[in-house]
Amino acid sequence: MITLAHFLSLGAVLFCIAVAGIFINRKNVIVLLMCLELLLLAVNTNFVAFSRYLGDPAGQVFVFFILTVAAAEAAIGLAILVVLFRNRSTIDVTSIDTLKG
Amino acid sequence: MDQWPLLSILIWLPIVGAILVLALGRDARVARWLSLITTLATLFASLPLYLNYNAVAGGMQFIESHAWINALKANYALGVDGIAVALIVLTTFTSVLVIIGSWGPIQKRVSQYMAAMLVLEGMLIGIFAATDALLFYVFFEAMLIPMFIIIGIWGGPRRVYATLKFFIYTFLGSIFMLIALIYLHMKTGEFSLAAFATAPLGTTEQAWIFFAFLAGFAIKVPMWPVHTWLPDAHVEAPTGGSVILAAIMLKVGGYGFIRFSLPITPDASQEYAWVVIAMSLVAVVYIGYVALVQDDMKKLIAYSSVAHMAFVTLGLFISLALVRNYANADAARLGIQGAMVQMISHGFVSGAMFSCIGVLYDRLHSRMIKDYGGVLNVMPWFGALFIFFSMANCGLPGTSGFVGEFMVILASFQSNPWIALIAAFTLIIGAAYTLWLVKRVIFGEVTNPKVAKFEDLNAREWIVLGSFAAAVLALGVYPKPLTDLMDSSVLQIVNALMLSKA
Amino acid sequence: MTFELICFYVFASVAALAALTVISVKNPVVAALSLVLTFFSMACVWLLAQAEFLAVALVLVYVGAVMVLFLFVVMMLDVDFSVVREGFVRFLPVGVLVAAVMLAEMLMMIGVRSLETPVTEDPAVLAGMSNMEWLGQTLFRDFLLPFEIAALILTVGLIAAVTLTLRKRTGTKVQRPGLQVMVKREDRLRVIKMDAVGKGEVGP
Amino acid sequence: MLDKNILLTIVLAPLAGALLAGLFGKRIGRVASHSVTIAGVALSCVLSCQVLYQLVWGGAEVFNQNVYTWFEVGGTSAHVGFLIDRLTAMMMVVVTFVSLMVHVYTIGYMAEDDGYQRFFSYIALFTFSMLMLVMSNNFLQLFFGWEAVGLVSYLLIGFWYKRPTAIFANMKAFVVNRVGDFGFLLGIAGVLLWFGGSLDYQAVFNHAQDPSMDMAGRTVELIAGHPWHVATIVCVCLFIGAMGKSAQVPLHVWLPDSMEGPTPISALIHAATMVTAGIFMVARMSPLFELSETALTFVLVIGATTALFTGLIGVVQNDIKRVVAYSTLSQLGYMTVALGVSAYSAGVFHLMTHAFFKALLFLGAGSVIIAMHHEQDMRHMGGLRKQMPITWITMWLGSLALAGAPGFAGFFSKDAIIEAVGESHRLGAGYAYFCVLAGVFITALYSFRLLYMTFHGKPRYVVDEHKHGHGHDTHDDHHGHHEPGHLAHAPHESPWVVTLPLVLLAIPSVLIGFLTIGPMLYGDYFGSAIHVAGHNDVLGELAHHFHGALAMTLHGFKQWPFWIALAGFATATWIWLFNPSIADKAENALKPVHTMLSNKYWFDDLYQALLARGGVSFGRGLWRGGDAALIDGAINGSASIVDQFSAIVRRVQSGYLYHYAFAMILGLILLLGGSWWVFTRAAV
Repeated sequence: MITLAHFLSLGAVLFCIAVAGIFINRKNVIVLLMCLELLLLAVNTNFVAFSRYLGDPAGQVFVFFILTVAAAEAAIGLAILVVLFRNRSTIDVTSIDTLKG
Repeated sequence: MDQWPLLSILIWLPIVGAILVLALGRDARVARWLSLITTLATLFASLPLYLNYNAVAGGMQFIESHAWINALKANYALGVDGIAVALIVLTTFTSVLVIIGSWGPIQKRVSQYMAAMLVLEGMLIGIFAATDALLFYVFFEAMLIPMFIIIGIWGGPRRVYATLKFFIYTFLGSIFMLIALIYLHMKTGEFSLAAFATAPLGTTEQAWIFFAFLAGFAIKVPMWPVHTWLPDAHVEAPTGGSVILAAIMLKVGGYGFIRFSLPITPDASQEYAWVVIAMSLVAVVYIGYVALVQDDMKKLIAYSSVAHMAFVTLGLFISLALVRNYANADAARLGIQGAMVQMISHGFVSGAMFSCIGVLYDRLHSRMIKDYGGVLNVMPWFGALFIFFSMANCGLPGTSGFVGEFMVILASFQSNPWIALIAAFTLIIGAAYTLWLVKRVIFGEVTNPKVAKFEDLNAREWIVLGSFAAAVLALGVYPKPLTDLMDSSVLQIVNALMLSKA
Repeated sequence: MTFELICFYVFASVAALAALTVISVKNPVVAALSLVLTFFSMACVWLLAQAEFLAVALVLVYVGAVMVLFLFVVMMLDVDFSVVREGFVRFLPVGVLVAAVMLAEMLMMIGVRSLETPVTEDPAVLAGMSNMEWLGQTLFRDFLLPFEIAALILTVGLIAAVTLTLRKRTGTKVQRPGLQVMVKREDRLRVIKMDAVGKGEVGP
Repeated sequence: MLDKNILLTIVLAPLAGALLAGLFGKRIGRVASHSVTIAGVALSCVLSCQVLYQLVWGGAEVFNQNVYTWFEVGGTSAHVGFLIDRLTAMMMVVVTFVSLMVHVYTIGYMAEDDGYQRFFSYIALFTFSMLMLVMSNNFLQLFFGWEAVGLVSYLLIGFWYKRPTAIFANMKAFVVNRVGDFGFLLGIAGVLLWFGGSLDYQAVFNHAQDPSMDMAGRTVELIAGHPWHVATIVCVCLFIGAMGKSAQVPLHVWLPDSMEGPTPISALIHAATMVTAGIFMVARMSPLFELSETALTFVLVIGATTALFTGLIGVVQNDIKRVVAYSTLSQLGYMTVALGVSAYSAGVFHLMTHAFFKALLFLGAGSVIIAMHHEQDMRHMGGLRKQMPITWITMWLGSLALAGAPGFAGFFSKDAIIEAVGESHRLGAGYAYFCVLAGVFITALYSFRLLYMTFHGKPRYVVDEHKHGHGHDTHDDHHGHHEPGHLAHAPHESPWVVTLPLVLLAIPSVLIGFLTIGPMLYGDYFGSAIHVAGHNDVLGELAHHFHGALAMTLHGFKQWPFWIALAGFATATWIWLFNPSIADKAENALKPVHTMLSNKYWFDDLYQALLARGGVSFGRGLWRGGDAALIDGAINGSASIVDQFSAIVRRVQSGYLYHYAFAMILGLILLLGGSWWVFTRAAV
């Protein structure tokens, strides 16, 4: 039988993979964005699981919203990326340090 | 007239004017004239306040009240008693002169300067008219912003230091006040000052609230030893800013003591009156000596402001001792009246003194005493007015400077002659530092060749200094209209002081 | 071990492996395609949790739209990926360590409370509705305003993305028919009065 | 019945003149300026005489009425009002008459000065202030007049505001006067507190004399365990005010320096009227002073000290105006001594006679100064009697009056004071008696020394005719002598506007004492205006021996003071008329004494070092140490502590996004670990 723990563990695994991805790909914005999507996916999985096990549709509604926001974020993120690349010919985030105090 | 929301008009008219000035004032001339018209309109709007205020009946009049923040039971509640009327008229009067005085000296970002002045005027009137503690607090804090801008943009070379010091100093004090207000709100469930005044409070509570208020208002007054922001702010502020700061903003502190400390925490005020009295007396002597050795004219006048404002706090708190310890209500009224007259008079005198220094500064761009000397040779009329205001500054009878000091000294003698003795020391030290200033700046041979090229007052400066002189003289020769205006309001305060709240 | 559980494990391991690929491969195109696989597998897992609508939406929105966008960008930009992969090895131990510690902690947290969570019936079935209807009732009744706001955010995002990438081109020439039509004689021709004879200057 | 409007006119006419001349002086010109002020003061003078006439012969009641209320707070009210009794009326006449003379005189004296209109404005303003002072019916207005005359005095001493000495002197005068006012104000506050809560003279005096109140016996413990009589406290405080204004030791230092002002105001303000305000005030407050024996003793000792020791300084002065100034100090001491032995009438009487002859002496000195082209050093004068006979004669008359030659005005008043002191049994009366008798000798000595050095002997100046036109067209304060004792022109008699006032003042200087001593001193001229307790009434004792002015004059020849004065006259004649070298020998022989006197007992140096320089360094210490170091140090210190702390914490804010992300993840790990720990414990 699938228990709540299964879903949560899967979410945790995905989340940690995404975090590790952020760490090791700290220069590549595209992969960073992908990792962000993975993080959101992990969170969404938790939402779905809890919604299912608590019988509350609000959780799934939230997933819906998160999907919306994530899609918007991906679109804007990629747009920024394009502008960035156009202006600096690189997508290395470590070189974006104008705001560093 | 009762139909008109006169107080709201007084508060918002300058602010609407400020918006107009900002919107239309791309041309400096338009900005100046528009501001002048606005302040004049406000001044005329404030006259019915004085004329229609029923001084015999006393109490709060011209009351307005609208729901503001329902969740907190905070109201947009306005009302004035005689004391507030006097201060509001002082504000509207001074504002006109400040606008006229800034006509020539301000050439940079004129519309913004004028707008800041107008907003400041509205905020100050709001402070004096608010009968709701939260509304008062909002105006009290909002007032800092235009002043901050005025000093920070049009100020002298060290303006950043001065503004930060000014802002943080005063803000720190008012934070304590806000905490006290929140506590009182928790006790009473509303923000009305009348409710605060009648709320029963234990002695410990009162003590905490009293010191919170003291922190807020003592910095504003400013009392020794939290006065050091004032000389710096004055030195860096443009002339108009200095005038408003000295003439009106300092009065907010004294007004706060009257509106908050005395009615809300009478028992604690009595218990700790000695603290305030001691601070005031130290200020009279200590600040007098410090003023004596200043090389910068503005600093000198700033320090003398501190010494003069010490008489306000002395008068207010000596009357507590008189009411409670000696049951001498007459003398207590004298003390509070003296404090009030001193506030109004100091508004005129210090405003005039700073305007005078502004006149000199416009010509030489220096505030240092040693750069001047022999000004009387080239500017006889200015010299005469300067001497006149100096005499008012050292409390010569016949000028307004005398009235308040006289009343406060008489009142404090009735509580304790030694206090009066120390307070009366101002006669000597005040004369010493003021006349020394006159001697070095006005009298003597012209030593600086630039001074020799000075021209006497122009029409604009004449209007400003002449109006101040008229006010100083009128109040000095015939103070009765002012004392009558405030008398029944003062009586109510004294009567309230007699009742213990604990 | 039921069939469902087997399915779960299969989908879950595919998703996890694909996710690992996403973060570790050199070529971002491969990474993007792996991400598609991850999403797809997760959609299947969601189906197991009877969240049919969301599972379908995930596939449509992500696999269909967002990931295509990713691929587009990746392929369009001429990125030198060897540069951006610098430090991959250097940060690998830290990343793995952090991830491992976090995973361990999370699993412990999950173990504390949720292992014994009793399995309940599908709430949508209990309510006598399909999952989509169950979700739709909530979404359009209780969350109508947030829904509208979300729609607005999407629109803003759309416009923002377009604006950001919009580029004003210089050096292009266009006709302006309106101005052409409005032109008057005076704009083109100026009649100057001058003396019939010059001041004795003769041209070369 | 006196008319309020007339009284208002008396006060306001000079004010109107002052305002016209002051505000529009440049526009209306010199002649118009002096015309309006003189018209104003003359009107006041005539009306004052009429008021005096009405009071003395017209049977008018004492006028006591308020003009308007200044403020009214609770039970305390302050008014502006007039109390006109015979004391006031006499003062009004003296003030307006001397003022009028000085106005006329000024036309000549200030003729070449740029500040002509300003000067007239000031002296008319002074007349207004002084009238407000003497005509007041309450303490507030008294204080107003008190300070207002101080202000005008300040402005007039600094009239030549380019001279460093003048602007130093005027500031000194004002500040020293302020020390007195400090006491005066506290005295007024004391009156309000202890004498019935009113500021009106009449109410206060009624309260003081009310036997049921026993004000003489009432005490207060300002220092626990030391009961002090309230009357003593109040009277000493009030008298400190008088000490400032009437230049009594140790607050006398401003008066000699005030001679920096033009001579007419030395006559008007610093001899005849303003400086006697203190005497007038104490006489006015006689009902209060009578309550306190201690305070009167204090008055007596201060007055006696002033009378003798400041006179001594006068003997060594060489500046003609300073000699007269020190003689003024000394005579003020005499008046104070009279007050101290409860002989208020005698004090006021001397005030009046002194006003005339001292104004005369000052104006005469001024006349000499004009003639000498603003040379004031007597060592460069001599033999002027031939060139300026009117000045010479009037100065002689004035000096005789000052020295107390029998029959002259000063004789009656001074003799009365000396006799009153001799009659008194008050503590300190013995010391005072010695001082006033010794003072008679000193007075004669310096008076005749002045006359001889100025008018007799050989001229000690040189007339350089070739320097003609040099420095003459510049105005007064540029009266630069290239060398002392060298004149551009030969001295000659002054114009009539100068000599006329001299003559007009000489008449009362000679006659006024003879005419008025009877009613004023021994009659009931003052009536209820001056109150003397029965056991203090020394003048009442003396009245038994008084058989008319003529008898007193004749009797005067047989008295000690006459012989002492004669001795002084003889000494002066012997030394300065016949053997001028003796003066130098005496100076060498008595070197320490001479040094002490030349340095004015080092009072100025002491004050300068202790109060002025000490005050400045004290202030600097407070400013640097208190404000800058302590208070701002604490404030800026706390700010810099925050600053330093922030500088450390700031390093965490590297600005790199991945640092923040890392921090977030670390935080997440900690949070997870922490909550796991909490949950497992809770589960157990």
